[in-house]
Amino acid sequence: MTSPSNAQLREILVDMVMARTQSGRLWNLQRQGQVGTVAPIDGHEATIVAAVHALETEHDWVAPQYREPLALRRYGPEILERFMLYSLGHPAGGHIPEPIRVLPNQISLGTQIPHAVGIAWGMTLRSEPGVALVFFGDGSSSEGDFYEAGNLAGVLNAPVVMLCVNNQWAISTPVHQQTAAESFAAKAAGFGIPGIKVDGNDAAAVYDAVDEARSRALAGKGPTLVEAVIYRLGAHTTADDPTRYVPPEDLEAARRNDPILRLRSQLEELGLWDDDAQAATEAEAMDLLDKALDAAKAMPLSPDAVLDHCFSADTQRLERQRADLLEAGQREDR
Amino acid sequence: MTSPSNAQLREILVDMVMARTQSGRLWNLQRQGQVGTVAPIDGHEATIVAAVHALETEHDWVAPQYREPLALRRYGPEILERFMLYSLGHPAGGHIPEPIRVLPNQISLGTQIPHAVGIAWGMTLRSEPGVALVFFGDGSSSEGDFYEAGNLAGVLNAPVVMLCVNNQWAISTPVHQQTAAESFAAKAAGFGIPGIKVDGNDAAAVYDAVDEARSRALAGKGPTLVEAVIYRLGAHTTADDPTRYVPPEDLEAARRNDPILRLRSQLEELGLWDDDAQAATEAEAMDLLDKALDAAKAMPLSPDAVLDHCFSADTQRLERQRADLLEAGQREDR
Amino acid sequence: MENPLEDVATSDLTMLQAINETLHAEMARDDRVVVLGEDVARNGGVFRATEGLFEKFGEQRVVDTPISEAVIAGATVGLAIAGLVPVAEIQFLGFSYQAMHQLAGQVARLRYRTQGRFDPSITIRAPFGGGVRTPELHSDSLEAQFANMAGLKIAMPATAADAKGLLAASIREPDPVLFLEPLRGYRGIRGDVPDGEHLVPLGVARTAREGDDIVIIAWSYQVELACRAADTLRSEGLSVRVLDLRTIVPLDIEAIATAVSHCGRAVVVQESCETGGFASEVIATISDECFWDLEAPVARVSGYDVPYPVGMLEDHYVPDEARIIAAVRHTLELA
Amino acid sequence: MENPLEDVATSDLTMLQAINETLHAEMARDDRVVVLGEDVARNGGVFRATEGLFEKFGEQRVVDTPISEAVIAGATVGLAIAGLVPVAEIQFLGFSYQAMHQLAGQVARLRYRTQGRFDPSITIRAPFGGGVRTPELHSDSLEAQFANMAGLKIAMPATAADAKGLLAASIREPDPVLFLEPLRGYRGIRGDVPDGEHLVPLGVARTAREGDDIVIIAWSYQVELACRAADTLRSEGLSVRVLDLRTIVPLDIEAIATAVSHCGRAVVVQESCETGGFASEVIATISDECFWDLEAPVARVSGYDVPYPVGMLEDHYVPDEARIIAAVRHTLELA
Ligand SMILES: Cc1ncc(C[n+]2csc(CCOP(=O)(O)OP(=O)(O)O)c2C)c(N)n1
Ligand SMILES: Cc1ncc(C[n+]2csc(CCOP(=O)(O)OP(=O)(O)O)c2C)c(N)n1
Ligand SMILES: [Mg+2]
Ligand SMILES: [Mg+2]
Repeated sequence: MTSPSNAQLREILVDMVMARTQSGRLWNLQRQGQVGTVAPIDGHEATIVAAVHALETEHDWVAPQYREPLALRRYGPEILERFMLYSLGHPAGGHIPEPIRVLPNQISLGTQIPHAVGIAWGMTLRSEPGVALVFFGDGSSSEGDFYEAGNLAGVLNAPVVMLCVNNQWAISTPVHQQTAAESFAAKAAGFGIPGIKVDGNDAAAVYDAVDEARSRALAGKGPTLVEAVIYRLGAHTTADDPTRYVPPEDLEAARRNDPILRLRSQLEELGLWDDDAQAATEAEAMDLLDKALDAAKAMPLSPDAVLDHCFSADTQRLERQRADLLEAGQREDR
Repeated sequence: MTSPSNAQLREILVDMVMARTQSGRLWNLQRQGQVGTVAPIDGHEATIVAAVHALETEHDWVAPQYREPLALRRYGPEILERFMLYSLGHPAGGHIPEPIRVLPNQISLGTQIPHAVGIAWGMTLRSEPGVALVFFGDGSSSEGDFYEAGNLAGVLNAPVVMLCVNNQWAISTPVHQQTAAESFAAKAAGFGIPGIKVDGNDAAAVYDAVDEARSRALAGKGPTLVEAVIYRLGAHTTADDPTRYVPPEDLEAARRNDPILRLRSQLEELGLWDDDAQAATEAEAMDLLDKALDAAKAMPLSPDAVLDHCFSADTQRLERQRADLLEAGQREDR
Repeated sequence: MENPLEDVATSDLTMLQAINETLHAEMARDDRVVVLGEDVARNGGVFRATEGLFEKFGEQRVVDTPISEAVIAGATVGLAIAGLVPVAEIQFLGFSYQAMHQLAGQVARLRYRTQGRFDPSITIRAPFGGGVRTPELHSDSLEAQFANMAGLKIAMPATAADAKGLLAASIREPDPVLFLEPLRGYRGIRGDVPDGEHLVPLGVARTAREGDDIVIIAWSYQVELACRAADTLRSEGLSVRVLDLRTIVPLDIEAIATAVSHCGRAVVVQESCETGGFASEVIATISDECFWDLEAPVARVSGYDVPYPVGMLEDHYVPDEARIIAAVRHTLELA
Repeated sequence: MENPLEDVATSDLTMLQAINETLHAEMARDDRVVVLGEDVARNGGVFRATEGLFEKFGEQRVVDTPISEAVIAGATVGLAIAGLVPVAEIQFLGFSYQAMHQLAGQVARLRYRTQGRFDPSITIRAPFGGGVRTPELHSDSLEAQFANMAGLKIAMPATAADAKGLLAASIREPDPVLFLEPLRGYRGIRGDVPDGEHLVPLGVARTAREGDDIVIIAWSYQVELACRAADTLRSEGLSVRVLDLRTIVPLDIEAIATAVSHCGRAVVVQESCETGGFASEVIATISDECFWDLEAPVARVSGYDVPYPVGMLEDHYVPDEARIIAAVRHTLELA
């Protein structure tokens, strides 16, 4: 097991600050009607960024839920570019280009966990030296897919890291109504695999846990379930009003434990971060986001793109529908 | 916790012997083409019978998988009568009459577990003093329904007893390919409920475990997962050829541990059982089965019964279909 | 059975308000009614359909479940067996796929399997339908798939009054009902809703517009679009009838036959993809019942045969007034 | 693309043998092909469809899974992403309900969601269909439900040769294919199967019987019944065409239109319940394509609108030759 170096921790903080800055900007853009629903990242940065920094991007796959994209910068600038397309509702937002080993957002909760197990299994069949890391929420852990996938991963000894991002809430449902289990890590016993619970606001701890899980997986020792305990600092999404259900005192306490403040002060003490670094990173984040958004807005889209990529080639029915659709367009143009 | 008295153990043995005898007879009847697929009970008798003897039939519900019916005699002779109808493929086989608190067989693996949780939950809402006992196999435990139901039961603290009948096989799949978990009882940790592993060939141990789980549930302490470890002594069903996959030496060892032999010798030592008792019980079992089968065969059935009980009353479409069906019947009669 | 709205006191409500009020009324009326689902209690549902129920009826009868659609549906079976009247919410119809084995295999078959021993008095509510730029699987129209699962009734109201009348009837119905609520209708459809008791029987279609030249057959939000199209065409002198199916199971075959026989021409509108959509069933039914009265083929206006698309493509996918009008004109022009 | 059977060496095989041989051949041909499912390895499948694969290709490529249909389907998505070509078995189609969220929401949408980044080269095999007295949910014909889930192709062979040709094509296809095997056909259908490479393209219907008076449109085992009916009626001097759809998605619309336009009359046979069955889609398609050529309404012969029934009632539910013949006669008699 290797702990992250200070240089790595600094890279992690950069990505964390970028993610939070961009998430806040997107929130505002949503309010202005410029992008679709946004799921803010506040509070999740250390867990997602540090986990991904423990991976080898060339070999390791990431299967996100939906809150992660802004924190997956390490996999390349294309992630942000595609996420802006996604946020606009452009179909190309789902196409993360080769050879980037990141799946697009998953809306159907828990369904990406079997995919990750399948990828991990497939990599062993092809003797590829990688793992699949799958993110899912405390809420998603209640879906049958989580359990079926964890159980299969255990039986197959698949090189998968199952990372439960326990932000204490699933929309309005608190963890104690999600499960009576002692922890989400405790669910690993049902799969016969190790379960580790870490402080998800501690970037180094998350890095270590994922790094260890990854090493185990690569050594042929199978899957690990990691629970990262954090707190959702924002709303569930732009469509949600958390004041209806989040106790203000809990939120206050959680804010004092903000993962960014924590890593910042640690790096500030080491002289690796300061207000200028913060401001510069925020400015760059805004700039990157605006550029990506502009590029996304400039991406062309023809109406009949709605019919593309359903199948590898149009069926007779799709040919007829394409003709219909183009005709309807012409009617409107008239 | 109350252990079963000797008198109770004797009643349990009677039901066990009846079940095995009738199961063997049904197997032969299937071979003669008289009844449909049969799932033999051999090896499961102690677990099922003893579990049911720990219940109060007036209040407690039983949700079986499909191997149990012959061992549910304690709930009344109607169970056998209906099971004969079921074995013939008569629709009335699914109708276990009021007020018997037993659900019909469930073919879709694991789906009865959520039902049992719903029943248990419903009983608490209605302040009824009962529990729901649900049987399911080691194989069925891999379905999402098992986990989702167990997790919900934990959250709701529902008075349900989840009894995993671990007979080591799911058709041809051995338990180590079903899960890497240390045991099926270990899966209880994922639900935050107690998990107990018992020797399912030991009727008293099963009785005690279910009795304890039931008491806990009635005391408002919530669900329990009980794993009863046994061995499937017969084929999966009449459609299966276990010689393709069951190691003969394992089967031999399991036969030496036959739950009926075990309880018999215990009761024989106490002077409560002998060859005559055995022969008389077997004879009665055969007699009951034959009578129930004859009654089932005499049960009338009209062709358009196929349309009954889909809805509480025929829809316009069903009215048309009923007319069609009767017309088709008339064509054939001509 | 249906109250003519003229004779009763009414309130102007959105469809969402009508649903919420009906849930309140039915829970007050029958204490066996329990509401369960994701975020239905303290949060009052992500669309506020269950708002206030938790405060009024308490945590025993209004229950937030874990995110487990299969066990939400599966538990309703057990609750019904135990004598309760469950009203479950699937947060979006697209996530009923997670519960399909319980819905199709269990909820729909409890009565048949037990030959009437148990009444599956189960209502499953779910929002669905497009036009509001939701993420994937939130908009999908899956009614045709459910219609092929014998044993389920399927209510798809198009007005606020019907939302009340059909929901009350669904909850009181001894058969399981899938009650589908159009997302665009929650706030986008409003109208007079009878105060007090109001029941609309399942299986009785409604004539939303009178007309003689052609009939548009629709259900749920598409009735709204069909009415707009009919009104537009009326101003051009065309007499367009609109038939609102209200429930697709039971299907009011007689109402369809009467309308189509009268008009001789028909258009069916649905939001689902074309292949295997419920419009096909309507067309097959028309062919069975009144082929000889048809003066032209029945047109279908549908989504296309692709998954429900992302936001920027939605408007090219979802049938709109223009496409309906084009189909009506086309059908009227045919020899 | 299709070999005329006269020119090639053939063997007389049951449909089951054809499927088993094809799995052997495709696994030998492409080492990316992996087989997964319940009891597919050492047991060779509960019907022996995968017999011998485990022995020949080993435990890496032929894998018994836990009883978890959702993850069987879900893992195929991951395997395909990782560059494998998964061929999964769902032990009975009725248990695909447990996997519906993965099949409809994931397998079917991987290409669309990723706009072509990944090829979902996934084949899901499942036996289904009645007539063999199976327990509940083993017989259900769910093809219409899948046909409404855009993104899935659906192959339903009716002959042993097509079982081979369509299965080989399905496995090599870059789109996901649901490959449905009729239980009654496993041993009940046999015939000449070309030795060696034999591919039948997805989306091309087959004329199983030539004829001019009327066409019976069917798929899977119902083609067998339709052919028997056609042969019986031929002996009475009627010329009955039989069109075997082979795949319902893609649907060979042109072949349907040609056959119906030629004959002017048609009967569609399906085993699923009537409402929302795929026959409705065929009828709607006929209405779209050749309404003016129709001389009578297209008849449907279907199961009824109830869950697939228990053994003693099965024969009253499943369409048989007599019901098909009656529908043909009736349709021919109509003015
Ligand atoms: C299968 C499914 N059910 C329900 C939903 C609706 N839904 C969207 S997000 C959400 C809560 C998820 O909670 P969690 O997994 O903890 O993730 P978080 O939002 O907290 O990051 C729900 C219920 C969904 N998207 N998919
Ligand atoms: C959902 C579902 N998947 C698959 C099957 C097919 N099947 C019938 S029995 C069985 C094995 C069940 O094993 P287990 O639960 O251990 O019960 P046992 O037969 O050993 O008593 C399988 C796979 C089914 N009936 N239902
Ligand atoms: Mg959460
Ligand atoms: Mg077993």
